Amino acid sequence: MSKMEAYVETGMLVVGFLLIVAGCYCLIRTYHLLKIIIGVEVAMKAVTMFVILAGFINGKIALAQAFVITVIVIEVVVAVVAVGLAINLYRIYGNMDIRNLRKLKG
Amino acid sequence: MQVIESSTVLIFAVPLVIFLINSLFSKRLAEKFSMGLAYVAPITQIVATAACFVQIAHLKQHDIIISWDLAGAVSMRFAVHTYSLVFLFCIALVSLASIMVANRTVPQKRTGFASLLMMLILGMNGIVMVTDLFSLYVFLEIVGISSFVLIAMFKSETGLEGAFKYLVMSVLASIMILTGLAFIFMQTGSLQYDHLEASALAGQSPTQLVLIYAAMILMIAGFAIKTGAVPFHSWLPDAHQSANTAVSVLLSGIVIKVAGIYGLIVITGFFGKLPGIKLTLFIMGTISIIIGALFALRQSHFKRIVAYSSVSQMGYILLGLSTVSMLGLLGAVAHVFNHATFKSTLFTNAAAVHEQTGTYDINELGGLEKKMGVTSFSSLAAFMSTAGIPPFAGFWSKLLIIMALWSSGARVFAAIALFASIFTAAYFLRLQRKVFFGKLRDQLAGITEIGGSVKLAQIMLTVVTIAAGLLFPFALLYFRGIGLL
Amino acid sequence: MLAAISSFLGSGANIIYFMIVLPLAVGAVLWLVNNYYFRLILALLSAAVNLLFAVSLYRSEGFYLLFPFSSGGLDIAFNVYRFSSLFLTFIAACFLLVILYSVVYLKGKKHAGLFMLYMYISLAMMNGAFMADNLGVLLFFWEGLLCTLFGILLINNLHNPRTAVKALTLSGTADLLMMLGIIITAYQAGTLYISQMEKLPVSGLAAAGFACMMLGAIGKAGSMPFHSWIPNAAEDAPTPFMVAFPAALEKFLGIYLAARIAMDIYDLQPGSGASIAVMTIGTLTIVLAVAMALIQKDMKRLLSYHAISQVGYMVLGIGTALPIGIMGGIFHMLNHVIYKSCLFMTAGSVELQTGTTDLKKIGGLGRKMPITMICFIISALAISGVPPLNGFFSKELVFDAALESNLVFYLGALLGAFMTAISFLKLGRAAFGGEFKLPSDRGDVRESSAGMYLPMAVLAILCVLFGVANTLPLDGLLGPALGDTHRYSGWPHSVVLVLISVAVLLLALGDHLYGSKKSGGALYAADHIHYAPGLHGIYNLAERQVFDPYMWIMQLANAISAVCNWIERGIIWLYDDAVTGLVKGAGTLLQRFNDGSLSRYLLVAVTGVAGIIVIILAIN
Amino acid sequence: MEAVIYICLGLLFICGVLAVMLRSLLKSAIALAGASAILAIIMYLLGSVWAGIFELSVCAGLVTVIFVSAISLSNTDKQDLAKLYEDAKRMSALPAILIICGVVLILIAAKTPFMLPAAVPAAETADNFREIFWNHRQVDIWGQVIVVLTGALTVVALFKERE
Repeated sequence: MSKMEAYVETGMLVVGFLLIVAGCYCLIRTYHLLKIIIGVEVAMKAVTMFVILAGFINGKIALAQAFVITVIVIEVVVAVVAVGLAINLYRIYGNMDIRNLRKLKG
Repeated sequence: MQVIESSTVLIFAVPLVIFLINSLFSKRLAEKFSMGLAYVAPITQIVATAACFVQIAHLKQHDIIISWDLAGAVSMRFAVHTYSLVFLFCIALVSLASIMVANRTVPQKRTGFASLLMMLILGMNGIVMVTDLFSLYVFLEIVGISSFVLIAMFKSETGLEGAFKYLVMSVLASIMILTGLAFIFMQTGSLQYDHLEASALAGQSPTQLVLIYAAMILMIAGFAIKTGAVPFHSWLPDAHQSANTAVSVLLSGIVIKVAGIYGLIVITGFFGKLPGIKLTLFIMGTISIIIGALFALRQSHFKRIVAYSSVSQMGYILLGLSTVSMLGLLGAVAHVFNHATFKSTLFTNAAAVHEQTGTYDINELGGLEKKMGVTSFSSLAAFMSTAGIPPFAGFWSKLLIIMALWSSGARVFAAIALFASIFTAAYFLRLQRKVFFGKLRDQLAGITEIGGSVKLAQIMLTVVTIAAGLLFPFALLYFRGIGLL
Repeated sequence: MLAAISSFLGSGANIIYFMIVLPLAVGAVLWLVNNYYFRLILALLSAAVNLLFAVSLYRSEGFYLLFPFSSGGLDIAFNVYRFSSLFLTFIAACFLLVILYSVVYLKGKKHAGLFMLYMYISLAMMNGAFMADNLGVLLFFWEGLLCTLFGILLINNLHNPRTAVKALTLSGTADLLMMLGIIITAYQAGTLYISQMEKLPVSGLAAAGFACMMLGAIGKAGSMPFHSWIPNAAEDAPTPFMVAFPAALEKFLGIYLAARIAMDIYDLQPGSGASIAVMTIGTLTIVLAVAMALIQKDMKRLLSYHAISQVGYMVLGIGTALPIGIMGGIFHMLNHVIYKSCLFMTAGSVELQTGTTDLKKIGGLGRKMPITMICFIISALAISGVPPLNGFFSKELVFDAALESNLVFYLGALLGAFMTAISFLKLGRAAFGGEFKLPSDRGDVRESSAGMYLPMAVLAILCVLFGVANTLPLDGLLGPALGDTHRYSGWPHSVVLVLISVAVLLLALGDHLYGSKKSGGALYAADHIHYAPGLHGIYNLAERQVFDPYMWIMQLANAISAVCNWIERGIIWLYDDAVTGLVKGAGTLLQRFNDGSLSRYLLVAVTGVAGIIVIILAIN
Repeated sequence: MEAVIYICLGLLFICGVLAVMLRSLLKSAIALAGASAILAIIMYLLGSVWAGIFELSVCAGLVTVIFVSAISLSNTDKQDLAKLYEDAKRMSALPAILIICGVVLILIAAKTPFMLPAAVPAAETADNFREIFWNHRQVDIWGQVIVVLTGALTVVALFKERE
């Protein structure tokens, strides 16, 4: 392995972390339900990349592919559930504001 | 072996078949029969678990791996061991109680409920039987997704809110767990349990293990979210309060334990010896016990009190795990079992009280003891078990946990765990006093005891609670006698 | 049989657990199920099973069992050997009769289930106490018994818990002494296990430990100075309680431990100061309690003073530290349980039929209740020490030992025997002889049901049996259990002593006849002693409870509480306001913080992750 | 090849940040699709063809469709997002945070002795992937089946209009 590629791996890790930070920041700060889901998706892109990177580093790219495909399927279904919940909340409140969700507290 | 193999097939096949039958029937027919059909799955599972146990006791083999080949090559591997049998039994028991409660509390969408319940059971069974961390993650997501939908499917305002909060926190947990898995995979090249056992930590320096440390931090946090340990607990009372009570029984009774605690058992089993992990779990457990109890003391919603009590009790289980010793693990698993029984009892009682009086607010209740004797008694038994009063079951598991803490040198934590029992007693006494003791309110004069399957569920769970308490030492001796401990 | 039970339970040692768990479980069931016949059958069955277990333990080689999951300081150890399993058997047999009597007596009464629950918990605690090898474990069971005692006294007197509080205070003080004694003993011996203790010499700090433990043990048995709640309980508590606790179960437990303290834990030498002190307590108990019994005009109260007085003989016997004395003390305890249970049962029987035990109101019951009367006569003769009943033989053994130690103790014991005989002559004639005094609407008094006179009859027969054939208990049971090969059975070897005892009994008869003639009636036969010059004043003071240690404790407590009032107030403030305020405040603060906003939830979770990172980094 | 990967990484980062920061939900969704597409390219470059295809079709395609339909259902316009939800204000600190995190991470990567495991060359072919996916990971496939069935139940339970 050349030295260059080690840098590539480190670079991927750094970019991935930054994307997770961005996604989580979006998750925490936004008031819009769909934006939350977008934040989650951004973070998931980074996680998917980590899995592929892991397979690439230890030479088990086929196994990593199998993992990634499963992860993608799950990701989609979670997104569907989340969007479904968001739409149902929209039907009740007429908007997608997260600040509506304060009935349960204490 | 034959018995275990066919039992495992049944455990997975029966829920799947029931799901298919539910979707094949015409809608009206399914709505009528799906709930009755649902009973088959947990009952089969109880029988299958018992059969497996008998077989394991006979073979005197702690760990049994089963391989199925459905498509030619050797492919699917599952493991059955003593602890996972305890979990499987709890899953079946709580599901049974949940269906009994649902009979009363779920008037519509019964097919949907039954089908999702089957998916949930499948997911939980998968979690405790897989032999691979990634498969564990997959089944974790199944459990998660079916739980969200179970909470939200009745489309009440609060139900949707609780489900959404649960979903977002859960997704955060998934991100953490999956990143952790990627790091472990990066380091070891495999996620199979037996490979991890062999390769983990073999002669590595801390600088080489940085990925493992990062993975452990992320996975402990992720599983702690699923468990509902403080400071990752915030979603738990919301979700458990807002769900239909039949679903709360499931969530509090078993889901948090299978999704959270079991994951922690697995990862501490591999990497628990790393410095720092113990202390993390110690602190998290202690904080959970105290903060959960403090929250529970100030609530006025029946289900919310019980939900916060789950947070507090999860703290005990974490303390048991944190010792990374056999005794601690035993105590933790025993507490999982006990918590499954008494927490389902309490939620079943919540359902009974709500069905009969129409309210969950404990300030509007009082004196139900005279009108609802069975509910009151089962609540008392569950509360005594939770508070760890001998000879109820909770006493023994807490004793084991405290002994494990003591002998592992964490005497301060042992003392805290012991004294925190006072908190437990305090919030449950408050609940019991406000709801069941005292003078009967005039507007409650006409109420009656709940009947039918809910009453049956209460009786069943109370019998299990009391019997477990009385038989606990003998069971322990028996397990030792046949060499399973 | 042991083999069969063992194979059923997995191991013979598991019987030990069952002896504790079974009563607890049965008690819970009896508490919940309120059906007379079910209760009767289950109670008998479970008591029989308990007896079966006890007998099989007795017939076994003995077991030593360490609870398998233990760690430093928390070991739970049980040791069952000849001596303890003998007591287990005694108590199991006694419990069988008592429970039969209780179930029948309490038929249809309020709180019968609760009474059963407490009885069975007590049985479990007692079984545990007999089997415990670890003094800490022993203390746990010991204190458990205190709780059930308190609970049982509360049952009928929730609104006026005078007796219960008194019993709790006095027995609690005794138990406190016991706790202190155990701490000192464990410190001195360096171990908590009785089986590992080598006989400690009674000197220095160990003497204090001995005194504390001994006082605790005989206090449990009802000896002075922890006795004064028993007469009160006789008025307030249901009769089965009196049959069970002061008459039987507590005697077993207290004397068992006293014997073990004197034999196994400490090295009590005959003639030593400690021995003299114990004997003095014993003699004082005999004389003072029986003197009080003499003047009572209520059947249960009178009997309860005798329950105290008889402990004196046991304490006296054990206090001599001579083999014959210990044997006599334990044999006397066994006999006492038999005849005193029987006596209380007859009292209960009378009470159930007539509604009172006040001797002024009843009389002439002999014709109406013949079986009760016969049982009463046999057991009264036994307690008075009339040959050849069982009480005679055990008293002679104690007399023998007392005389060997010091003449004073012998004379004291003899005086006790004299007064016992007088008071029972009075009681018997007042209750069963004479004419029928009850108002005419209570004329339908008849014999009690079989469930009640059956236990009485069994006990009365045992009185005779253990007297005539005293080889069986003395050489068959107690000798092997104590490891004493000397034969004590048969007639006492000293004819002089026997003659003196008989003379004392005849003297008592004479005194009784004189008294009843003088004051006109059997009931007032003891009045000439009561109102004798000099004694009269003392009795008056005693009636006003001046000699009651409970009153001393209460006065002391009042003084202390007056002094400590401000401390108490501070502590109350701490508990009522400061701690609860802190907890509630913390709860409210947390509740405010948890405002339901999802962002905050997530933020808290992310902070948690940061916390974990900090912990891990700090450790590495 | 490294240069291409670097460029792709940069684009992925930009797309991700845009998806979070953009002031229109529709544009955010499209940026997310872009991120998926670029991730697919990275996967392809690292040798995982099948995963790339999946990422491209499912994440860039299906998820975007779901988002767009949800957005059109809820019709939140630009002004609303800015005003009602204070999006721009609340997201404004993100670039600063990202820069700080980035600097810290690069410093850690450059200065500390932490090591990644040594890379091993992959010796696998397409057949190898098929073998692993269909045979060794059958548990996961069954898991996927159950997930998809649960998803179907979700659609039935949540998306139906009011009964």
